[in-house]
Amino acid sequence: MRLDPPIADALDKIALMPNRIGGAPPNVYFVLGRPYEVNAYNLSQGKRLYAWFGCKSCHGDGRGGSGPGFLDGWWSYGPEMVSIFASIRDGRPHGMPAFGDKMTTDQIWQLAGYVQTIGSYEGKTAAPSRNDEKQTRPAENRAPAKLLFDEGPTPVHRDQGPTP
Amino acid sequence: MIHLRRACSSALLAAPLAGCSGNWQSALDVYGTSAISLKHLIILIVAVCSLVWMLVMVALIAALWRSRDARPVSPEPGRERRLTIAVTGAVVATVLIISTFTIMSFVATRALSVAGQDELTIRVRGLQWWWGLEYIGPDPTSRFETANEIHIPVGRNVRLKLEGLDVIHSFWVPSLAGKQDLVPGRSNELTIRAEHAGIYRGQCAEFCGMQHAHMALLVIAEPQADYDTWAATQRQAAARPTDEETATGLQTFLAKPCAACHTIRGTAAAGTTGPDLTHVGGRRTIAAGLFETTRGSLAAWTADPQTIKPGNNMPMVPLTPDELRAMSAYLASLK
Amino acid sequence: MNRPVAAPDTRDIEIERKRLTDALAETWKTPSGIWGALATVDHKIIGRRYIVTAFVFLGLGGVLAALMRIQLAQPEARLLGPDRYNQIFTMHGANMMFLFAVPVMEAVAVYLVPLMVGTRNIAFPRLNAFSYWIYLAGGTLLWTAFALDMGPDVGWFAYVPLSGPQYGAGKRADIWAQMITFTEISALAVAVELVVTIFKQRTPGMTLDRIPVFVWAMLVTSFLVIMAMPAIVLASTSLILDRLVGTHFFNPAEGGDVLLWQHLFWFFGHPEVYIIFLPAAGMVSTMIEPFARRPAFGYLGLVMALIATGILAFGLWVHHMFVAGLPRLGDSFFTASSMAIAIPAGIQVFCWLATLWDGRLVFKTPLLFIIGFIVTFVIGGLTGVMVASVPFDTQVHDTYFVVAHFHYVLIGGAVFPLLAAIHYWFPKLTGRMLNEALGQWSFWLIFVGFNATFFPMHILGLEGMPRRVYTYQPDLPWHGLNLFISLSAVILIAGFLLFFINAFRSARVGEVARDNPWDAPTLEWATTSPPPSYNFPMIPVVGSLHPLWDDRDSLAVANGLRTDRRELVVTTLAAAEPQAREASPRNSIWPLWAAIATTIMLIWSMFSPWAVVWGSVPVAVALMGWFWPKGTPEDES
Amino acid sequence: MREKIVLDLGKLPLYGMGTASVTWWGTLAFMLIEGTGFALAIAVYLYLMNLATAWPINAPPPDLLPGTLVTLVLLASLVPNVLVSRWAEQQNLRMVRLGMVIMSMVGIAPLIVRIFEFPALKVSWDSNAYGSVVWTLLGLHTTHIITDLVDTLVLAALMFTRHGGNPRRFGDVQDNVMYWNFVVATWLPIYGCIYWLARL
Repeated sequence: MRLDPPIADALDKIALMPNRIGGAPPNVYFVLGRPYEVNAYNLSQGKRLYAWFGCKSCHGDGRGGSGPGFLDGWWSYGPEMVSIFASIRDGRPHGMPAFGDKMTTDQIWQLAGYVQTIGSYEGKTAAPSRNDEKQTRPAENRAPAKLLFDEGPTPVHRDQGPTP
Repeated sequence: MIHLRRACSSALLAAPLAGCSGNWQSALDVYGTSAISLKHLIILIVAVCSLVWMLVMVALIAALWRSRDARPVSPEPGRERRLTIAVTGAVVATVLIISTFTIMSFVATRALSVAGQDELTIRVRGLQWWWGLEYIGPDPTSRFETANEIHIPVGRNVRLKLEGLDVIHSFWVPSLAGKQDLVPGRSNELTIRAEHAGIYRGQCAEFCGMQHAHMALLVIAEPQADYDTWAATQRQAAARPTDEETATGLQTFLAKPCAACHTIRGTAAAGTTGPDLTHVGGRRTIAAGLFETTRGSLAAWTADPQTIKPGNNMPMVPLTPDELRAMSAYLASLK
Repeated sequence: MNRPVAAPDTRDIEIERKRLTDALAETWKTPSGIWGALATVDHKIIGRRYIVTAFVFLGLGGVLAALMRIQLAQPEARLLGPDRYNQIFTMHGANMMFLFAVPVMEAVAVYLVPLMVGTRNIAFPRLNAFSYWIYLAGGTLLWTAFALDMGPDVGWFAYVPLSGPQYGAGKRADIWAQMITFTEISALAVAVELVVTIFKQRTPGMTLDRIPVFVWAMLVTSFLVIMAMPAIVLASTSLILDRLVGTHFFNPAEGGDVLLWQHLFWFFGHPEVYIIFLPAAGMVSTMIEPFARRPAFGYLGLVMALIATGILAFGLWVHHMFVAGLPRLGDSFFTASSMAIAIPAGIQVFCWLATLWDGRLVFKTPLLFIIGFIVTFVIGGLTGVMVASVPFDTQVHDTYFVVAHFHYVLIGGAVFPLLAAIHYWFPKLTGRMLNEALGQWSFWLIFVGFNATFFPMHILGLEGMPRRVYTYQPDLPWHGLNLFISLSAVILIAGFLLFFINAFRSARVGEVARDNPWDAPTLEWATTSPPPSYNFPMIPVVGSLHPLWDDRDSLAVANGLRTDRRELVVTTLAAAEPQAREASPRNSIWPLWAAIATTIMLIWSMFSPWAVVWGSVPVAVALMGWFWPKGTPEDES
Repeated sequence: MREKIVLDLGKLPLYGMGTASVTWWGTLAFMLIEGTGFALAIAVYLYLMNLATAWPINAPPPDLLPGTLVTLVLLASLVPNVLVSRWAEQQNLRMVRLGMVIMSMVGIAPLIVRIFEFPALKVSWDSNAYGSVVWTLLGLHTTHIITDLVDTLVLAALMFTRHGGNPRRFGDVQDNVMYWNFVVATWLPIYGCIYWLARL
């Protein structure tokens, strides 16, 4: 719940490739045991942040809108956590704003973990289940990407498939 | 103190018990119309029940005392008959008391709804772990938002529209009225009415997760004129920074993640996830009743909310000491 | 069919005593060694196991309670964080209700009911073995999860939406729900066994009006289990479905309802209280006889009160929801029914008082606990009447007043009689007496400690302290009483420790017990302490409610049962006239396999719905192994 | 304590049938448990229906055909079922063997139709609470058909072994018959709920 400031600082220092796609998270991320991918609390907090920070207005429930969707196996910048983290923190061309000044490092990681989970083809044990609201698609723990877009355009970007 | 309380409680009597309390969150220290009548009911029922218990104890002690002499044991018809009569009598008395209680309770239930016209309506939203308040007036301009501190005029009926926005919470200000749950998907209402001016503390009474223990609110009952002044202030936008420090504070607030979750009317901060901070400096407490509002407590809270209230939804935002100083000065100035 | 009709020499007619008991012992024995222990279906061994396990869970739950009291002894203490505290109070409640209180009552019944009705084993003994393994698996699951920081943190009644898919992250709520499934399977199994044992295996002559009150209480309790547990099955299943596959039972946005959970939970949850209390009341009615040295006054009234409580128990669940915003008129109906249940409770209390009044009392530890029970249970009952009143309840609901109330009912009303029962039946369980001096010490410590711990909580509740808070602020006037309570809890804990020490010590070196050390009137005292594997060398025949008091020199028995197969008498429902010499199953390892297969299926099903499909295959295989005839004499007809 | 013999049980039969059998009572107790479960599930259906402004929620009423077909098959199955019970009472091994084979097939038939019943609900379990409750009701009942079918199959196999001639097995067959009657009986209110209440 409370990330010590030095750890938060360290978690902020991701190593991105020059094209800002892919890279490596800081070592501390692995030391902590990839908490933003496997910890159910972080993922469910990520889901709340997804709603609170208005991600829905562009990305909908994950199927996209004015922004790209996450369920179709098409990751514009790759499915790695660092890429998603960088997209949220620094923004991306064509309209993705930077959230680095609106969210803390901890929150960005939580949100990144959740976003990656939406597009996952395998339901994670720790993934959140449905919300108490109108149902638009199967919840993340049931791997909606697999249910909804199994025959989607995956082959085109096989190298950037949904499972990191 | 402890001995005094024990002495009061040991007799299971409500009357001395009431004398022992004297705090601002108690079902026995009452200043609201329905809480007052509830206290009468509580005292009555507790008194009758205490009497019943004592009678049973007298019978028990007498039975134990009696048994010390050695008598023949085989049951004989005459004794069995007398016992039957005694037991039947006790059962009949039980039935009578129970029926009386049921009728009393039924009558008191009807009295729970405060009579008369509602004069003020407030939407109370329960969230993990704070209270969102929206005063609804006759016209849109008179509505305003605040959090965790309800001001009401003394002697007026105030209707609370209770909405649970995430999980179930329960609105309970014992000195004013009994509790009522805020249930997601259902709309409950509660009418309260303070007979005396005062500050009444309340607390969420339905387990709602990690920080259920720190989800308090204050109800401040004040004379109509004071209430009107307060409401007029609340409708206004936030005070503008008056000096350099508070101006820096506002800038920091807007530049940092703070503004993404909090609204300060009159500035660019328009987040809706956290409490409205337009007049946070004028509220008596922060963090849902956790601290008295001072510049120091505001700074402490902003600096490390997760240590103070673990699990709450406010993240720890890295701030330099200067930023923290400026921001707490600014927030404290939002009267 | 496959064998010749039983030759007369295999029956217990006119054979020498030693040969009879040797033959019976050979037929009914539990082989020594681990395999024998795992395969046994002896109700006494399983009952003892059940009791010991339940008391282990009591101890563990007590540790949790102690942790909570340390945390609450002072305001804003930092011993436990909110996350850990929430797990602890949830674990305490769930553990005490599902792993201690209900199982321990059924455990005592598993041990005693067959003895009290004079039969040789419980009905469906393999189901009995299965139910124990399932219970053990459920308890292990819960505590393992807690040790891994995955313990449920949603309260023992796990209200949605907090326990639902959106707010209950991770598997914590699923662990709770599935632990419920384990305990309800085991409770339902035991309930079926008890109902059938009491209906069909009563000894010849034990007509309905000659059934000991404890047995009556277990009959009513078993029906409560049968009628109430399906509600929680349905509730926990729909919760898991909501969480796992996205159903919408509790989602208001899609036509579900949050209060549906509360209705289902309390439709089970209120009878649950009587599932715990009725056996205790039955124990008191039965134990009071030897200590008052007269029959319990008002047998018919006592039995009718039990039945009336059982029926009324289903009409009160809404009194847990008085502040949820249901229509007030409906609430008033439930006020009336909740108040009405005080009447059968009153009848029993008055009958016990009349018995004590007229009796010649023997002040031994069990009687002390019975007296302590009357003192405290009446308080719990009266506060129950208080919270049954809607307006009263709006002030005390979900406060420490309610915490005090239900501890008075559950500890005062059920644990005190249970402790009396352990002291009373200990010789029958172990063959040794509990130490009387230590017993009296532990009674006084527990009685004083309990009242000093829980009585002040009434006041705290009225002073506005809500329950389930992990701390409270220093400016609230609660710290004095809280400190007092925490200190008093030390006395209570000391009392329980003394009881445990006494039990351990006496089980090994206690005074050896005679068959009937209390001069009690019921059948379990007609056999040795502890009873042999076949319970009775010859089946007793009873002609009254107090067979051992009618004739203190001799016991009427029946003969004609075979000694070479496990055989017991089936009698008619009301008149208890012999109908058949039915076989009772032999030891079998299959119940254990079935329990393991079921455990795998249930735990797996927290993670994938397909577990129900694939996981049920091994369960089916195990059940086939269980029921497939093995050609033993028991299969003859 | 001295024992005095007052009763001789030696002449009693070695097992009991019907109400003299503990298994019969046990089956009855389990039926009571499951019956309560069904009743509560139906109560949940009615509760949700009562709350909803329109019922079914966002879905057409289910197709009548598969459900009605299942109902007819189940009702028809009562005839061989009752016959098996009668043969079992007469301890007629040949006919019981035949009857158990028939009942095994009769048990499979509704399951095959049931496969088409789920899509005929025209709503998914995760669409809304209506979908959740009808799927649960149908699933719950399907579990019972499967359970009894497995029991019937095992018992049918058992009848062809050396254990088949044991009169105990006839008692088991009768309990199985009773349970199948229960499975059919519980279906009727569920059928009424799912198919007809949704059309009111």
